[in-house]
Amino acid sequence: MNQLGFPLLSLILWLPAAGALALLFVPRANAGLARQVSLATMIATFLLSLLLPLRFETNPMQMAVVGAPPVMQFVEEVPWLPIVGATYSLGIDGISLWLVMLTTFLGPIVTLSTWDSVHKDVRNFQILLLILQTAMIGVFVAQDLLLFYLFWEFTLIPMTFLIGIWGSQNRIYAARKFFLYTFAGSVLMLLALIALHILHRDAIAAVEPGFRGTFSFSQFVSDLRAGRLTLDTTTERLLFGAFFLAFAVKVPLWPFHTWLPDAHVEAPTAGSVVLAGVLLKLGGYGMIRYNLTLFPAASQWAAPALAVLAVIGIIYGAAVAFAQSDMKKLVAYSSVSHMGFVVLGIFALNAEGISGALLQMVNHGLSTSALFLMVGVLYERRHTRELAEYGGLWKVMPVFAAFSLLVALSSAGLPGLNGFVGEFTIITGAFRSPLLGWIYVAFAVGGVVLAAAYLLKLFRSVFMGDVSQPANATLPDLNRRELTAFALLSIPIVVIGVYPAFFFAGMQHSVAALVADLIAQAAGS
Amino acid sequence: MELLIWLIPLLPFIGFLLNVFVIRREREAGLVASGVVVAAFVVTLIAVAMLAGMPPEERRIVSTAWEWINTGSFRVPFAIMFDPLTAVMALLITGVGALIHIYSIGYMHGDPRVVRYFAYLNLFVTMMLFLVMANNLLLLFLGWEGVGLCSFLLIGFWFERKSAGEAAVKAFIVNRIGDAAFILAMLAVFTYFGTLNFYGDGEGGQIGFLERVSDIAGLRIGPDWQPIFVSTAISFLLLIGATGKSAQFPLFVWLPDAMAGPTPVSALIHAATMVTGGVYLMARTEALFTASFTTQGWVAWIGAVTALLAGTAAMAQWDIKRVLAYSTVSQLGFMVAACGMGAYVAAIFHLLTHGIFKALLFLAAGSVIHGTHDTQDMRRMGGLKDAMPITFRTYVIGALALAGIVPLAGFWSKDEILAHAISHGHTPIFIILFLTSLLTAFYMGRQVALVFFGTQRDPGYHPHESPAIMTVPLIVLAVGAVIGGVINLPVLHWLTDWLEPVLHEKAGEFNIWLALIATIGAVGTGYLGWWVYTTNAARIKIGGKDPAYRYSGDIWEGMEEAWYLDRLYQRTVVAGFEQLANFLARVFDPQGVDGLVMGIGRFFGGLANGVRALQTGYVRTYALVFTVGVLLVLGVMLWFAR
Amino acid sequence: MVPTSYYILLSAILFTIGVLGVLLRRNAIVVFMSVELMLNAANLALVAFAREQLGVEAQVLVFFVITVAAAEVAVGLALLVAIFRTKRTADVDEVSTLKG
Amino acid sequence: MELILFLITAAVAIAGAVAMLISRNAVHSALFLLLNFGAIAVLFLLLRAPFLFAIQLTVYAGAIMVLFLFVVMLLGAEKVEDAPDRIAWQQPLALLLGLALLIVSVVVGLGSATTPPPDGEELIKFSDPRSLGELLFTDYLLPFEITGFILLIAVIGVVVLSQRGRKI
Repeated sequence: MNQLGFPLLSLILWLPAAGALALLFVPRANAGLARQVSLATMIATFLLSLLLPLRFETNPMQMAVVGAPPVMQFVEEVPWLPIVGATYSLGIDGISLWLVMLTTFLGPIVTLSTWDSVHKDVRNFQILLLILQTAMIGVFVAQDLLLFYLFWEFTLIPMTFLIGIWGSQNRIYAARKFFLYTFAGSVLMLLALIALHILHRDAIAAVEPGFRGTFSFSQFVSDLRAGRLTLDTTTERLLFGAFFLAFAVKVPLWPFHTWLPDAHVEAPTAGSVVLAGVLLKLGGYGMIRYNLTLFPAASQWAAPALAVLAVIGIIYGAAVAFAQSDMKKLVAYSSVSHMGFVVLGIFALNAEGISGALLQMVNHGLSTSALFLMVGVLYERRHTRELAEYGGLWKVMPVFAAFSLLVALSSAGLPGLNGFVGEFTIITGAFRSPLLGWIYVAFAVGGVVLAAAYLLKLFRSVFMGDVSQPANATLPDLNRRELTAFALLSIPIVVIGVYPAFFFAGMQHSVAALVADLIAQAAGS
Repeated sequence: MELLIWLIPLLPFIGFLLNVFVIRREREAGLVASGVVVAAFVVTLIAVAMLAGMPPEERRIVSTAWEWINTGSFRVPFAIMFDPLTAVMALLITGVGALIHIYSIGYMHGDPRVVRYFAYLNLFVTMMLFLVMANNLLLLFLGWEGVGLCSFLLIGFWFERKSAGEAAVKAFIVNRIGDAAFILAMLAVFTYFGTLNFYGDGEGGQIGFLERVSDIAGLRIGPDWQPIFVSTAISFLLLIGATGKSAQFPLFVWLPDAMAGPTPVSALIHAATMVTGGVYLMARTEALFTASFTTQGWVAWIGAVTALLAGTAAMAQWDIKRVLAYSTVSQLGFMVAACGMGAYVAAIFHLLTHGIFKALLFLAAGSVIHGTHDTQDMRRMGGLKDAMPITFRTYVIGALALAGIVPLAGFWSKDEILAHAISHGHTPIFIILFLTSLLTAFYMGRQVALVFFGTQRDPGYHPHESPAIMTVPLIVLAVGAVIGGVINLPVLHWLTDWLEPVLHEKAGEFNIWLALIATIGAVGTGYLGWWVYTTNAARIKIGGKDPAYRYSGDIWEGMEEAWYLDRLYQRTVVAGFEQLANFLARVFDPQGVDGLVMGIGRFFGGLANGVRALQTGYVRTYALVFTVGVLLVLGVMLWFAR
Repeated sequence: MVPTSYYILLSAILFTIGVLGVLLRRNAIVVFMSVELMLNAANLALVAFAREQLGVEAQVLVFFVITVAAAEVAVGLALLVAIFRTKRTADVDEVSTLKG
Repeated sequence: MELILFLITAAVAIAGAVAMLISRNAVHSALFLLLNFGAIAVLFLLLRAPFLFAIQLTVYAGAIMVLFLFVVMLLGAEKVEDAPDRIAWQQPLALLLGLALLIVSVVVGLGSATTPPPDGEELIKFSDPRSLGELLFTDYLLPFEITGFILLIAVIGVVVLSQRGRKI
């Protein structure tokens, strides 16, 4: 159903791209104007996207009937490749609503951070950022599998250039590794996509001849539920595995995470913020949207094993983060640990787990972006990321220290801030889920302790102690731009911590529908 | 009435916000901060008065502000409550808190970041009030960790000092370990009771889990070879959480180091309020603890062991604040042991009196430090009784109260715990606790002798009495220490009756013989301690060994290091984790996982090189390969055509 | 009537000899001749089947094969001459400048 | 009777091929190949394809072999293979492959030729060149023209390739 008359989602989707187009006309040398145009587009996209939660039906009329496809809102559908049955169809539901908001919210902040961090070839940098923004929003709103895959691969290109051109020392290696690693993962998904398409087309063509097959996600779901398309267990598990691998590389789940530290260390600040802020969420979103909805039986089967991987990721990420001497690597591994929580939440396969995972993705997006901004601020002033180089900055940069403390604590999961709400709901979900026992939770809670350990180590070595290095003594505190960026980020951090009900209400209906299907499938199979 | 109880935590929070965003000058910060806490104290008094007015069984006001988390079946309201137990705790927090705020104005005068100090102090009081007034475990946990955060900020207030930074981080992480167990306990409670609320919210809402503890009487969880009662599991996890926060046996190492923070902080956080959080938690959820016999045993023994261990350690300390820190750990041991034995009222009573006289001792120590230009090593003090008369007198009163001499508050509360121990047949614990009370008297006598008697060993400073703004709170607290015992005199039992609706306990009868023996013991050992350190005053050198070292040698050394527990943890747990982390970060991740990935890349590279060898350039080899191709195709055709 | 299988057998033998010629001999011209031999073997098999199936089209095909073979030989030999003029040898192994 | 004739020609053809392979002298191998082509032409006759017999003789034996002889004589490349074989493992592997190829092609060939050769009325019509002609100039007119073109291009190619001196 589309509440509004005009195609809002397409507008939000293509506005950044239009901005990129406009930037082409800006003369290359004029960096200032390029930044202004890009910032203006980003802010416009965000303001436009504010319409989404306002007009979003928290409990649409259709009840969560088991077997009905997920109820999409702001739906747009235009035939795109009829011979294959692919349609340009957009739509969001509770699951993707907040992730789209996160993307559009981070947009202006990322552009704001480029003012100081990027000095060479600013115009192209902005163009790449805008294109990346379109690609990311595309992934969340696409309701057609082919369109989804198109945007999914498309996000790689600008990101690889961002790392490859504007990165630091061995950026080429990092960019190449990032591209190949993620691409290899998602090629399997393409295979599964096509297999699903063909299986579906043959199954339906048997009934109604002349059916040319389709890629529309809701059609797949309704046919699967109605039994028109049945996958035997091995095929379903294979398809599940293929989809899962692509998302696991992106999330990054434990064994597939080695590209993340290299990509983060080499990426420019803005690149890191976008990479950590949104790109990691594509994997998580994909798992919930595609793995759980399309292959519920396989999810039930695979959940315990994947939860083990997630828990290893939590502990492993935290431990390795603790041992890092490079700030960016520390924050990168902290993302591995936090996203481990998200995957644990997803594969708890119950309402608390999944909504906790969704909220934790938004939280992680906010707090890790702030952490990377923090590292960026220090890098621009001292051009080094080594912890040993810093000390006693609390006295030199008090405002900066205050924000960093807030962000570090939110990331460590202090109650009252956003991190805790997400993590606690995930742990509750994992504890109550029939598939996972209390042992998973015991280790996950260990992860919470380790999180405090490495984040406080970061905070202590940068801000506490006396000003050992003379260079640190004269560092200027946050300038106006950095201040607004941090302030903008800390508002939702506190708001989600104190009043998450608003966010949970948004995702309530879709998660309930998803969980109902999962239970029905589990009971059925 | 509901509006009123919301005011209690909100007032300090407003003070916090003002200090953070509005106030810049030191004078205003001090006044606003203290004023706000005093106001909170007054409001608490009014609330208590109104509560007293209500009939005993209805003495509970529950007020929900908004729906905090509501996803799926997991509903947690942001709700506070006010019942007799909370009232008593709130009185202690705001009362002692107000005095400490006033004292801080004087103590922290001239510190460059004093505005931020008062902001943290106000935030601490807010969080502590949330902790005691929460109506569900999650909000209690919010206060719990909030208090941990404030202790991190306040211990690390003078972050220039390396020791302060490390102590702050250590405190937070050790607390976090306890909190991890606390989270698990919350999960178990939620799974087996469906709600985290202590009590129903009045309007027929779901009744809290404390009223339905009987539901889980028979349930067992855990592996089938060793099934444990659900109630045991939950209460044991809560116990671990409490040991983390109230610095009991396994997790007490952070408290002595926390003395690196300013002294009023140690008085407020590490004597009166935060560390009592664990005891309050056990008292609040006593229904769970009494339901499982095994955990009660554990609680009692942990308390007793901590008391003894910390008592011995306190005897051998040189730093004036570390003595009091170990003494706090020891007294907390008393309270936890009391909870373990089911004497919750006695525990709360001791908590209150201890809160008063320990805060007094810390503040007096602070004024000693303030007067001697920040010297904390007792070996450099001595003979300060003439220079600082008020501090000396209040200090002695505090010391006597702690030692448990008859008229003073300490005696009554400690005696009640010991009486309960005997009457309920916990003789081994009684012996340990009795022995510890003697040790307590000894080290207080020692401290008084070292600090105030003899001659001033270090001429480097000339001591002066603290200004009025510091001594007035001392006097008020001293009065409190003297008359504190009246709260729950053996005959009157005000506190027992007051807490009856919450803790449902009957008053134990007064054991005269025990009282006599305890007092004689305390006076004796106290005098012994004082006598040893005044006669041997000459032998104490700055930086030298304790005169008692000649008799006991290594034992004394062991006691000073609190039986090397801290070093044990440092070497095993912390160092072990660092090695593991380094191994994973330096070896396993780059070579192992990454190696695997890059390995695949290299493997295909090798394969490609192999194939390249075929390109010899001779036409005939190509022809050869060509023929092989033809053969293969034919072979396949044959294979399928057969 | 001679059964077709005999012809096929014969053409197989001739074809193999042609292949051996290509693989073994180093003289470019002999290699060329072997290729022509292989072509003829193929033609033979083709015609044998044509007779069996009475398919006149096969003959048309053979006709075309022969004409194209002629064109091919012409160009091939021209190449050979050009190479010979520059390298002064007809040995196949000498010509390995395009080494991989 | 026809069988005997077939056997003789087959033997001649194989002998010619083998001799072409073995002979050191390029000219001898060319002549042996000529013999082979003659044998194949006779086989075409046995297979009732007289027109092809004629074409084989005139085009293949006549034109192509003459061209070969001409080029061999021109280049004087009779004695070429004196240097030892450069690639050591070429010889044995080639023989092995040849053998394998033989076996495989024989098996494939025998497998397919199943129906017995027909005779009588259709066979006569089949062997009549008129039917070939009709087909060639009706259905296959276009390929016929194309082959014409190919020949033309071949000629131009040869002329261009044998340019002396002028750089293309």
